[in-house]
Amino acid sequence: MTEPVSYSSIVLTEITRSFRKNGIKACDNISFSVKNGEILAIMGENGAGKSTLMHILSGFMKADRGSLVFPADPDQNHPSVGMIHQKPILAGNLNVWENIALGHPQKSLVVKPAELSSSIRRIQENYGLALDLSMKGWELTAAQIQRAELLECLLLDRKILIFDEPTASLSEQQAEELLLLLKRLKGEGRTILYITHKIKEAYHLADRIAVLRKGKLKMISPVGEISPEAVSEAMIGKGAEIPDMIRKAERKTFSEAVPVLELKNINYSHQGSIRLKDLSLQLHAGEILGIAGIRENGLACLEDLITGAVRPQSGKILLKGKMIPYLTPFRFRKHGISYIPADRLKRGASLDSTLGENLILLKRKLEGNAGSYKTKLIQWAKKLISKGEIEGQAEQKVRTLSGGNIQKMILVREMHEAPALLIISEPSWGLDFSSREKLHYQISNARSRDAAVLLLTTDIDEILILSDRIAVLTGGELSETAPAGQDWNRKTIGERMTGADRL
Amino acid sequence: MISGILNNAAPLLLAAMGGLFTELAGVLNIAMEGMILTGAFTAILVSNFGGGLLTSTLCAALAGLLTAWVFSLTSFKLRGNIFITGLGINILMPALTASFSQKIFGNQGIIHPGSLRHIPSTAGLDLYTWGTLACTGAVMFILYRTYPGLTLRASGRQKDLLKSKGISPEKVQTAAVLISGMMCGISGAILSLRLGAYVPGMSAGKGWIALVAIYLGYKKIPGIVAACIFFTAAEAIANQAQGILQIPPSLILSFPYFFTLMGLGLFAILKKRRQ
Amino acid sequence: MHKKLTILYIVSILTAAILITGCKPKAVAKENSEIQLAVFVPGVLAGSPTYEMMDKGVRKAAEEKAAEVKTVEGGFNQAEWKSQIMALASEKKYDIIVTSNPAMPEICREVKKIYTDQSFLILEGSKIENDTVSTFLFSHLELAYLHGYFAGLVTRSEMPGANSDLKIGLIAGQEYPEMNQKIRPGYLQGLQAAAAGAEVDFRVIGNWYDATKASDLAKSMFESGVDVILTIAGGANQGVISAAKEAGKYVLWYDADGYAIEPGTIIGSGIIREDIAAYEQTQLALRGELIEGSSVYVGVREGFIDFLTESDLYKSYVPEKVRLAQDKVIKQFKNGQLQLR
Amino acid sequence: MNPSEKKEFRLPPVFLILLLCIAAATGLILLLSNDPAEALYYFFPGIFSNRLYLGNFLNYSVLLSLTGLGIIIAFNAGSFNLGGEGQVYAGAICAIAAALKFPDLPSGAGIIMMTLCGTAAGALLAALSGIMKSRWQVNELISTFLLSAGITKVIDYLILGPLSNPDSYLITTGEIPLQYRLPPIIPPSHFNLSFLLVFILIPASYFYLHHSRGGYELRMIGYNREFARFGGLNLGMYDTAPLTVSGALHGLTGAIAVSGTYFAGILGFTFGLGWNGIAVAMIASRNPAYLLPAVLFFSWMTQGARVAVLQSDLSLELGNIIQGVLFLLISSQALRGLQKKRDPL
Repeated sequence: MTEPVSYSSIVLTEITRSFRKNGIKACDNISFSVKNGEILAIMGENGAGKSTLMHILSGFMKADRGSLVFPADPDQNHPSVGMIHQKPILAGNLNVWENIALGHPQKSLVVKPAELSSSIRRIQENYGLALDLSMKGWELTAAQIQRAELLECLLLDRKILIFDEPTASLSEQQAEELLLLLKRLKGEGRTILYITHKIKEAYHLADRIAVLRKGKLKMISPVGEISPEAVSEAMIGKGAEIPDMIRKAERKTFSEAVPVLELKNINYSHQGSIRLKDLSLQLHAGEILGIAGIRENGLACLEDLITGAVRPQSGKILLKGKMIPYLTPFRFRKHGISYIPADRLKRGASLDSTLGENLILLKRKLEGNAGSYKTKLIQWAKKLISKGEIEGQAEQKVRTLSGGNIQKMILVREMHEAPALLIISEPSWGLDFSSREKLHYQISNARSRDAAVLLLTTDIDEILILSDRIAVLTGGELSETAPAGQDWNRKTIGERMTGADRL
Repeated sequence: MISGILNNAAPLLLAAMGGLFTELAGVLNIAMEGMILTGAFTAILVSNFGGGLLTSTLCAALAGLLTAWVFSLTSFKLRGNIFITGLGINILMPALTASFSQKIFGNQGIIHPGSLRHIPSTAGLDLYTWGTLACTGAVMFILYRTYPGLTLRASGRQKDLLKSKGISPEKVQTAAVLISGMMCGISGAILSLRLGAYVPGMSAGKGWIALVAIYLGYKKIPGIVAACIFFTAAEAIANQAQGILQIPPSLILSFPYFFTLMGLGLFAILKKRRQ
Repeated sequence: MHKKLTILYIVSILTAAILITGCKPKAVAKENSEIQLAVFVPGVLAGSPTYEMMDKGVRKAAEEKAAEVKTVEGGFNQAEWKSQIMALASEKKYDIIVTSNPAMPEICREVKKIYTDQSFLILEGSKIENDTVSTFLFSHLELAYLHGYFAGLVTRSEMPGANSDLKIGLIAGQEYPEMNQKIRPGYLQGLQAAAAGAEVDFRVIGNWYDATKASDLAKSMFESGVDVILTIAGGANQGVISAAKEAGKYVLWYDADGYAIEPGTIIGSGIIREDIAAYEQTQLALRGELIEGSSVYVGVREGFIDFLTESDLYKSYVPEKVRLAQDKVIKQFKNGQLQLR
Repeated sequence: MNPSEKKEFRLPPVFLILLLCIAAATGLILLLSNDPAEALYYFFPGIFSNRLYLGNFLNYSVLLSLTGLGIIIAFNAGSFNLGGEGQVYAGAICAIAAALKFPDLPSGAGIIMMTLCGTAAGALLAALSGIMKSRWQVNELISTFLLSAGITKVIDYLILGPLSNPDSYLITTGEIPLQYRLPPIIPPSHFNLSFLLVFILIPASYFYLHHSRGGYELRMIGYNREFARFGGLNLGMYDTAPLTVSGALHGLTGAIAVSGTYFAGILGFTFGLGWNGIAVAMIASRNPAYLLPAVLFFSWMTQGARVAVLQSDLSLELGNIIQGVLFLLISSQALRGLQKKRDPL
């Protein structure tokens, strides 16, 4: 692993970084180098230390120990590294070009909007990155934010680009476009570090694959010299088997009884633009209805609508046949509905409260005779912590938990009481193989217990694995609902989703 | 009448512009009151020792800056609670100026230099009002058309964003506090130089009202300008009303606050309706 | 969590204990032979000529008898005054507490109920039956009358700042009993005597320091036809002066020589001789001749209240006709023809 | 410093900051006073030197505890009550108005009536802001402040006009009947039985916030509004209720300030209780459990300054300088050496 330094664009030597709070080493003695103009896929489960390593590379964090050298760059000041974050960071009150300008090298104090916009536009045309520059940050979807970050990196002509799971929030079509773009960027001589869970993507794209596990570099090898099995073994460890991706769970025929959730002719528009058009759907007990779509194309809006965060201009929402004239999150929860939001950190968790307090949210009335509410709360939390296999203490602040554990926490909270209706949005965002497997198992289990499950996702595989019936949402319009099976496959869903993808 | 209101709104607007910097940086700046008073005192002090308008104003800005520096030091470097340190500045500065005044003039109260300095004016608006208007334009330009301005507007409460761009949020906040200190200092100078005297407590809640104006204007410059003018106009009307209406004068004093509150409420209701 | 708490509590208590025991009480009680006086200023000394005069008077008398004086400023919050006086009395080392404000007698009487040995001398205070504190009262009615009369003369005059409207102004920091019961009526009465049918525009700032607001109020009054304003607004007086100067109008200064503050703008000034009162009464007290519960009520005739007409500035800015008329009414007070109590 | 060292340093830092504040005050006194020994004596142990000072210190602590508690409760629900001043004042004036209107009730009934009226007045004022917040998303920071500033002027008017006592030269209302006054425990100070309220309300609030379901829900909203909202909590209620309780506690403070300390409404007599309440709430890190020590320390410093101003050569300004410097230092996390922190605003 010791290439001549002159060919390398990054050389890492014994990079170590531990977290003060728990003393766990997120990066443990990692050494490798990246060649000029190569795509290196960096793989690993949640909490393997990928993000920390990338933060160190981009200069966002400092390593406790070890050295980081950019041979091509005399300043050594991370200037040539650009990062496209997984959790997008962007100022909501600024519009796109202002956000891009933020990172611009500041030769002068004064911003020249015309000049800047025209150079951004040039890059847009060059790389085919369509984006309305005058949109405000808060209006952007995850995919658009990603595009904005990429534009910024290209404008600055970053030679080293780091992508942190860029396809996680993209549709199939968008993802493919992105991968093509990456190849083109490579062709221009840029070095690309690509973090991903998806083995397929890594093989499709990368020259080499590096695998991290528990902060250590497990392997780094050219793609041609290693089998996918070996990669996954390096990621998950020996002995663990990769379960069959597509679980052929028993598909029930749902009853013709009153639907648990019914939407009738919903119309919703926001600031003049129509977001949902004449949308109707029925969801019965014991089935999983998968709605595939792109977040910005109505999926996020549908999520808000069903949970009562926004109100439709017209149409009816019925729960168990009963009309709810004025749905709010409060009333929505009162009907005992479980909800796993796409936005886990804001809607799904309170980072500054304890794990116990987060777990108790839906179960505020606690039974048990002895002790105060707090002791009961801790007892209860302990039960759920062990049930959900969360690594954490009841009185630990959630902020100190890893992303995977926060996810587990939300899951066990929402699922343990066998809800009659479960709304899940983007369930496997940021999950590694095994967690994703477990989650899918839990969801199908919930169905077996006669829960009605509404699955909103951009992940076509997920839809195909889980759903009994499938519909596709594009441009605010919902397609016919059809049973999973022959009618729907990757191709048909993908086409549906992207056919209307005008962004 | 209108030029009078504009003139009166100038110190408030200037303080609010300064406060906008801190507010955008996510700092609740309640120390503005103390900074204004410090500026007012310094301006008269310098003026008393022969300083011209410009010198006095600049020294007031400097004094505001110093006050702001103490405020930022205790709030950021020592990581004090911004509310308590702000109150601390508001208690400390009037007392300090009084002690200074005692040392210099042997008098803790009103400082009244021999001659009033004439403040040139055109079209009914004096130099300071024009200055404030120019400054408002400049702030608009800085915030929307310069890189530091963009950074400031982006910072808000998202510290991660700045960190990812390699900017220290603390530095941004400190800079914002220092700028607000300077502007509050000048705001104080306007108050005292126009009057030709320093009166203890003469800021009379302007720092607070500036803060209210920032919120009332939804942290947007046109909104803040409108809020400042609205409040000043309400006060002017109340002043006039004392001479006309048969309502007890003490009661009229409450009107500007209630008018402003009603304005705030109506605006919020309209906004909600529109959604 | 709880452990931390307990320790916190213990720490606070311990710290307190250490300081109580560790800090030795200094020689608090001074030699008893020396006479100790306390001057309590209900407000602040600086910028308040009447309180300065009181302090000066007491100190002058004390110097002659080698007594020691401690001056305490109480600040503007009236609600604190009682506990401050109580605190002074509780030290039991002051032979007499001198203070000045119409509100002080009732406060001191309350305190006297607890600290019965404490003597009080209150300037500007009115007596009640079977009083326990000594009071000394100036006639604000007379002073306000003189101001009102003078203002009436000015508004009727041909002076450059005077207009045809028979309208004069009064600006107060706040409304307070003395203002509503003595100064306003006296001012109006004086005005009517000089210019029958004229009216008073009365406005309130709401505090004693917002000079900018005072200036705005004054401007608004000048615009509505007022040509002379009596201002009783503490620090905010500055605002009235600056507005008047700008508008070329006039200001009356209430209870201390104010001509030099802004020549040509301040054209009339009254005075209350608190220094003389404080000096004489303190002398009495030091000689042991101040009788508990004694009271004095004085006005122009006794020489404790005056409208200052000897100043060169007064003479140069006020036309002779006005001065003569004003002298006449002052003389009437001095020889007892007129008396308002 | 390595992590383990820091942990050992967890407890003493609070002690350190107190010592540091005391040291700063001592330093300033040495610098500013001509007779530092005397000034120091009055500033620190001075309040224990006589019954009056001690009683005043305790009495002020009682009032401050209640307003501080009000701030803490609202703050835990994510509401910042900046209108404490007006709420205390309103509570006080309503208590007085009630007492003057019905002067002939028996002692107990009268005191209860005054207390209820005061509490209701404060609660009503804050509830208004709460309703505006929950219905129209009007920022409570501003609405409480504006409402308080406005109502203060109205009350000033009431004291000057309709409620004024024509027999007094103070700007004051009439005095409340004798039987409505809480008897002092440490005469001649006004320290009275209302201190029991502190020993009931602080533990009760602590228990409520940290050991009950309602308190749990309330804190969740303070921590993360969105999370609480989608967890099915009734935000409307929690935007209104905690603010209302906060206002009620301020109103209560006003009422007992009248029945226990002032007996009449002198213009601006409750000034400072609101602001200082916020300060102690911040020092106590918004936890009722830390409130009492915070209040005692704060009250000791402020009352000490007052005694020192009265009895030594420290002037009003010097007292304020010392107090201002204490404010600048007292909440410093860096000086406390605590690593953990969360932005309060």
